[in-house]
Amino acid sequence: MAEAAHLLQVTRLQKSYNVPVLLDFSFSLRSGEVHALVGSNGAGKSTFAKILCGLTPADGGEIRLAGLPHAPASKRAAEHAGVIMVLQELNVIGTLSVAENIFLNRLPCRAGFVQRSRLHESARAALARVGLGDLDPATPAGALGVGHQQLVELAGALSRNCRVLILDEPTAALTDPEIERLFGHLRKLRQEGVGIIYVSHRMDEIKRIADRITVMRDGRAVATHLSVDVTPDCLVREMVGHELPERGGLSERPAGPVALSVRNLSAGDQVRDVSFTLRQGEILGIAGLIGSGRTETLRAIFGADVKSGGETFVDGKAVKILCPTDALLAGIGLMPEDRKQDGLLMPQSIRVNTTLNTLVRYARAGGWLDTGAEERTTEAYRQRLQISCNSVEQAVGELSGGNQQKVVVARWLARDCRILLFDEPTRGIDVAAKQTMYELLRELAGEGKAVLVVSSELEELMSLCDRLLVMSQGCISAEFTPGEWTQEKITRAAFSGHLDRKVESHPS
Amino acid sequence: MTLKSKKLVEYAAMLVIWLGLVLLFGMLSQSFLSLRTFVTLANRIPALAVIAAGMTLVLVIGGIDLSVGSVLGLSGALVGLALVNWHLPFWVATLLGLGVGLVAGTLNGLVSVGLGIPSFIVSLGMLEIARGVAYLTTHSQTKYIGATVEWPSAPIPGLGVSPAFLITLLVIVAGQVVLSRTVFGRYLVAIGTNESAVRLAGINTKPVKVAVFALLGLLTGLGGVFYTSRLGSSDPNAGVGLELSAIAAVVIGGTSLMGGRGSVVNTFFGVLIIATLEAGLAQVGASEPTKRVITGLVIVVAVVLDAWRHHLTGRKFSLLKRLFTARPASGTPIS
Amino acid sequence: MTLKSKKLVEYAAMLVIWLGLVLLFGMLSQSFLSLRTFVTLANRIPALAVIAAGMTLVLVIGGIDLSVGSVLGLSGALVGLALVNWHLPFWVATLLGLGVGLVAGTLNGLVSVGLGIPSFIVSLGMLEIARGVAYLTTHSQTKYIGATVEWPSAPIPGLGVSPAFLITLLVIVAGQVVLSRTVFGRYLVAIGTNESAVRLAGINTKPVKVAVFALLGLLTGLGGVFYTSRLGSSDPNAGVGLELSAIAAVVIGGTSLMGGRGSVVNTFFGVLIIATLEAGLAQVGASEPTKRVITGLVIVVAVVLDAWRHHLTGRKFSLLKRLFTARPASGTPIS
Amino acid sequence: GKLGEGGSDRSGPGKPKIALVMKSLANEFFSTMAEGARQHQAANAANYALIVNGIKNETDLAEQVNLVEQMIAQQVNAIVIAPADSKALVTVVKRAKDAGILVVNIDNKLEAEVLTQAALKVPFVGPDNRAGARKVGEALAKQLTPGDKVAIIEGIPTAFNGQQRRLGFEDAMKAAGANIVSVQSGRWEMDAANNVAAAMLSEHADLKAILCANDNMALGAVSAIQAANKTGKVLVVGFDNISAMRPLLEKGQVVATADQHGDLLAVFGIEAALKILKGEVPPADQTTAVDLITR
Ligand SMILES: Nc1ncnc2c1ncn2[C@@H]1O[C@H](COP(=O)(O)OP(=O)(O)OP(=O)(O)O)[C@@H](O)[C@H]1O
Ligand SMILES: Nc1ncnc2c1ncn2[C@@H]1O[C@H](COP(=O)(O)OP(=O)(O)OP(=O)(O)O)[C@@H](O)[C@H]1O
Ligand SMILES: [Mg+2]
Ligand SMILES: [Mg+2]
Repeated sequence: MAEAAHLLQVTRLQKSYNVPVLLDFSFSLRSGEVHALVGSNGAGKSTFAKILCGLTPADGGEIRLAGLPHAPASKRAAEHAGVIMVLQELNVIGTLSVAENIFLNRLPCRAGFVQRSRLHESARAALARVGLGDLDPATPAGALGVGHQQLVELAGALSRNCRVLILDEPTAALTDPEIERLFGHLRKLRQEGVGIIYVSHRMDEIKRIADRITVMRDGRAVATHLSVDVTPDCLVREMVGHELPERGGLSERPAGPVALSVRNLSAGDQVRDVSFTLRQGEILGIAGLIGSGRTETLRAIFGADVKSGGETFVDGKAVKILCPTDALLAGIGLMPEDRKQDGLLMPQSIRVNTTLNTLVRYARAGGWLDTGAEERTTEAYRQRLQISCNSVEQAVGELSGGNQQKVVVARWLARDCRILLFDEPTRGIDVAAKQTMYELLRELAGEGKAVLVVSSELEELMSLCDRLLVMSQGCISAEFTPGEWTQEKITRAAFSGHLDRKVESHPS
Repeated sequence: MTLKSKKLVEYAAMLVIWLGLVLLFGMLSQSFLSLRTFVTLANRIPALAVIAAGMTLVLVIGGIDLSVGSVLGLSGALVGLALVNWHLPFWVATLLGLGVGLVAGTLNGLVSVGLGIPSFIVSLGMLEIARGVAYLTTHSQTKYIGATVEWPSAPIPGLGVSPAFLITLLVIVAGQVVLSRTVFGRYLVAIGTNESAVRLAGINTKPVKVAVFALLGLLTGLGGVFYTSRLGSSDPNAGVGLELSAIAAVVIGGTSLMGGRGSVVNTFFGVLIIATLEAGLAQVGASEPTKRVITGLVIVVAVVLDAWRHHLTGRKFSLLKRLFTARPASGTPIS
Repeated sequence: MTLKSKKLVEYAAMLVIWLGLVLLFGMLSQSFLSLRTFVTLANRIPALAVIAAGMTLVLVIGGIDLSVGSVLGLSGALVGLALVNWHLPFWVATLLGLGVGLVAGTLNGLVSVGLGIPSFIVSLGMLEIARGVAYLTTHSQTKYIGATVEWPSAPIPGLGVSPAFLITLLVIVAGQVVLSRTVFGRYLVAIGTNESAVRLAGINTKPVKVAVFALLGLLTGLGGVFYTSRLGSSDPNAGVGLELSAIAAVVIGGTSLMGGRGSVVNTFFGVLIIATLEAGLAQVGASEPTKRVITGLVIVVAVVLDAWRHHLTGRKFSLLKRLFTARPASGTPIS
Repeated sequence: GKLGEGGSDRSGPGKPKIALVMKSLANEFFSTMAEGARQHQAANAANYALIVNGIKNETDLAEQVNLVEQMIAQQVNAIVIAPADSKALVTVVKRAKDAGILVVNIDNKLEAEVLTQAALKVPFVGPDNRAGARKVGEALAKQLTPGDKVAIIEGIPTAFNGQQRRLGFEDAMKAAGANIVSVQSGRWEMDAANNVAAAMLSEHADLKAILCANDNMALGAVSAIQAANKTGKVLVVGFDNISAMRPLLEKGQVVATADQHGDLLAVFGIEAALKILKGEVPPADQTTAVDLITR
């Protein structure tokens, strides 16, 4: 291909953090194309993206942007050159308003004073682009859920003029309607000649949006395909480097007695009168749009948020859960969705993070810790969940996003609760590891544990769950059993509360 | 709107706590509830108030400055030297006092930000150094200055309060406006909340942080001038322990030591509470031990009341929200 | 292994900084480099060292305790009262001193954790209250106690150092072990890093936090006993300003005020540096202003050196690592 | 060495090393004292070497104890000490004595009772604070009539010299028949005294005089009186005679203060130490003069 046709040309890029992360990585991007980047967790996708946008320097190799060398010293320099990126990890400033977050480095001002009305006007426009038109731009960003924060970050990036747009797992916390809206916008940008690098683990959406797909493995580009030429299975094979084992079909598990029963649970504005039961040996899924209150429901059950009403029964007995410790005593565990805020101790090692809530098991007399035993357990989970790291002593903050997620999962698997609530357990996890996760969840259910999974990926829920609840506007709007459900029915149920509400709140 | 009214509720709550304290002392001493007391109070607080205003900004970015007491002493010492020994005019002396504060603050900022070491340590070093220099320049001598320096703290006839107090009010209002309305102020809040996110947004946080320390230095210099002017003397020992009072005032006003949250107006109420407590206890003639115990209790109780109020309005607000609007009002940030 | 050796490198770095200071004074004053000096040094640090050890743990969880100076004063006052006025045996007096420290610390913890208000404010309140109570109980008078109380601070014949110093070493080692090897210590670091994550992991953080404050209180009580024993008298003014020295020692030792990171052994080196500085300057007979300025500079320089060393070993380690092993040491956390 | 006694086991040159250990050098009184001592040493450089030290904070007894121990480690021949506390320093003085070091007590007298308890004898050179304060109080009393309301601002309540001055003031006021309506601590500080004085003025509208235990606090009181528009109506006395008092005495804003001759105090102590080192009989305790200073 002619050199000039390429907006971005990367040759033999090198980068290493103690160990090599990028090895002779070559890549090209044309203007007006969506070029997807796939690879297992830790393959080096985010690292490449970070080099492009000036967050970390490369050790060797060359990048040319429209024919000119591109080696930005800072994110600001990259933005000047027209390279805009949405990071994989959320970087929202909780105490600032949504509007301030979107326009943080270009606040409209006169003589140093922020022009609030102009700011809010532009923010509203930017928010409308990602479907958050109703959101008050003055809302503190910290009050939003992960999904909304992700949308706010997207709104910020999409409101800029750019030549290259890099999206690093933008949809990991989004549900289908938001993804559709995002894709609509990306198609528009593509027509305007913007080159888009799109990192994701969701093969279906990659097939839909990407023109070309590059597969990364261990810091190298192993193949680049036209999107129409490949099947997801083939991509996965290339990512992993070998054939994936045949995945086990839905094995029938006998549903046991009711393990958890929630009646008329209410909490804050987001959870209204939620009732459901969960049986031993069952995997129950909850679907819903962002902001439908799924996270808040789990948090309320777990005692992480204050309940305003409702009762919880474990094994038929009423339990009072005022804080997470109560929940744990009752045998309930919650894997939170926001790994950075609520899950991980970033500067601490994988070992410390994994054993955090099982620590007493490793204590000998006097609370003395047996670090050797800790290490062995952690190592076992590392292998089981395919956490790619240098050693279990590596700081979690140095891991790739997906691997961080696996550490949180490992912690809860180690805890061995009888009732497990998973909030977006596969957020950012690669395809192969997802399969492993599903196996693990099925195994847990097989052992007679009660498993509740909240996910934004409908397909995941449909392939995993024995039963499915749909939430909308804080209420449970439908319940499905396998065979009953279709994508369309679920989506309609997810929107149901919205339709009613629209009529209520906009009488005019 | 909601945001604004929420802020007003916060101010009102602090005001109520302060009024409670005033009433308490009013009951204990008949002569406390007099115009005199309030005028004395108004003329007493400028030095602490301007420093606490600057300290608010420093705490908002998650920094700390322990050197304010010493720098106030140094600034006052220089003013005294300039007026008494070098016979310079008042405004030159004032500029010198402000200048030395600015230099000390800028140094604090440059060293801690530039070398990446905690501001706690840098300003602790500056605490010792500034005090040492103040002793050196004055030979540890108190200097009586007299009328030349007294007018900024003397009540304006017909008004009752002093020019220094008016300047203080100006500083407080300006500080609050800067914090909540300017780009600089928003950056401060952002840096205090999540500095790495701000850096990721492509903003160079270093100059912003240095500027905050410099600003506090300047205000500390101003505090030194006010202090000297109120006492009519310059005292190289001035301000010993002031850092704790200033930080306490800020924290009583609800600013977090962890950064990311703060209000200059509430800091002013914090200063008022501390000053009223001191004045009231002296008026009642409490013994030193009693004074200590009561001061300790009141500080804690004031903050407990404030926390409790937060809790209450938090609830009420979520009620209001449900009743009147579909849009969620600003909830408390996830801490 | 790598972790352990990294820790040893850190200790060695602090040791080198301290030795540098010792050599410096050795060059300035001939009689400084004598056994006597080191013995004197060893016997002067116990009170500060045990308190700083406890303070390390409090800072690790992101808290602070400003009341240590006053509580030390109160503990000493009680020991004096018990021995002189109530004629109780030494061990009962010691238990009283420890007990009042424990109570004060527990109160700090309970109020700040229970009511959710910053430990800065609660302990500031306690600072005033404990001092007030110390004045009240002693009628603001020092009491001479004499030999009954002196033995813990008197050198053990043939050994040179005092029992208090040996206990201090024990406390330091125990503190480090608790911090890095026990469930409790792990919780402390975790809480200081990300409390909400720990809470969501189902761990009740409140008792852990209260326990840390209580432990510091207990160690402060012990510090009060040491202080009293060293003076041979009880002094209700004991420990004024000690909180700053203690926190400074901890921060010089590399513990972050923001929590999540700390080392008791390095705190001990921080204490040594501060004490050596004071001793050396006194030996040289520096004038007061000079002392101040030099103290300030050395504090800053020590921390700068430490930061610089971090930087260097970070690099060197990554080099060593590359050369010899596939396993990396835990790198610097992403802040 | 020059000295027969102890000279052989002392390191350094032959002339004796004398350590002056004082209270806070941040206080003008003590910095004057240190200056006096340094000048004396400069004039007698052949006879002795001098190390001057003071503590940072007047109440920090532990620091003063540390200083003394440091001087013991330094193996000086004599320590001239102005103790920050009259009881708590006895222990370390005993340690110095046990190490064979001569100790001379200046300024603030170690308590006799405690000294006997510790079986120690320490020569003392210094003023009588109580008598000095009484003199100042008597000078003030000349302008008062019996029944007049007066207030006292004392130093840090734990300080011995502060307690002595307060007693002296009280002696004089009682003798004059004045009515002491309030005694509060100004912690030796100008600003704290200013706050206390302002409160006293507003609480007792007919207050006639404020007696301050040091001059810094007197300065604070003067500015409080001025702020209350009562200049001339409320009299002030101080103690220490720092240089800033001069203009105020001249203007009559301060009635009287006391001069303890800080610069000579240390010199007397050093001279006493030198004499004893030479083997002369220790003199009995010397009380130095406290002069009343008025306009
Ligand atoms: N700051 C760092 N220090 C050390 N190692 C790092 C650092 N950042 C990334 N790495 C390592 O680089 C490798 C690649 O990480 P990267 O984030 O690029 O992966 P990724 O392909 O984006 O994975 P994911 O799909 O999980 O997001 C990982 O093994 C990670 O541990
Ligand atoms: N109408 C709304 N306007 C603004 N914010 C909203 C609205 N509805 C919900 N939110 C915010 O979204 C969050 C609610 O979602 P929650 O996290 O419980 O749901 P979720 O279904 O798990 O969605 P997510 O995928 O975002 O986690 C709340 O924190 C709330 O502040
Ligand atoms: Mg990634
Ligand atoms: Mg969610």
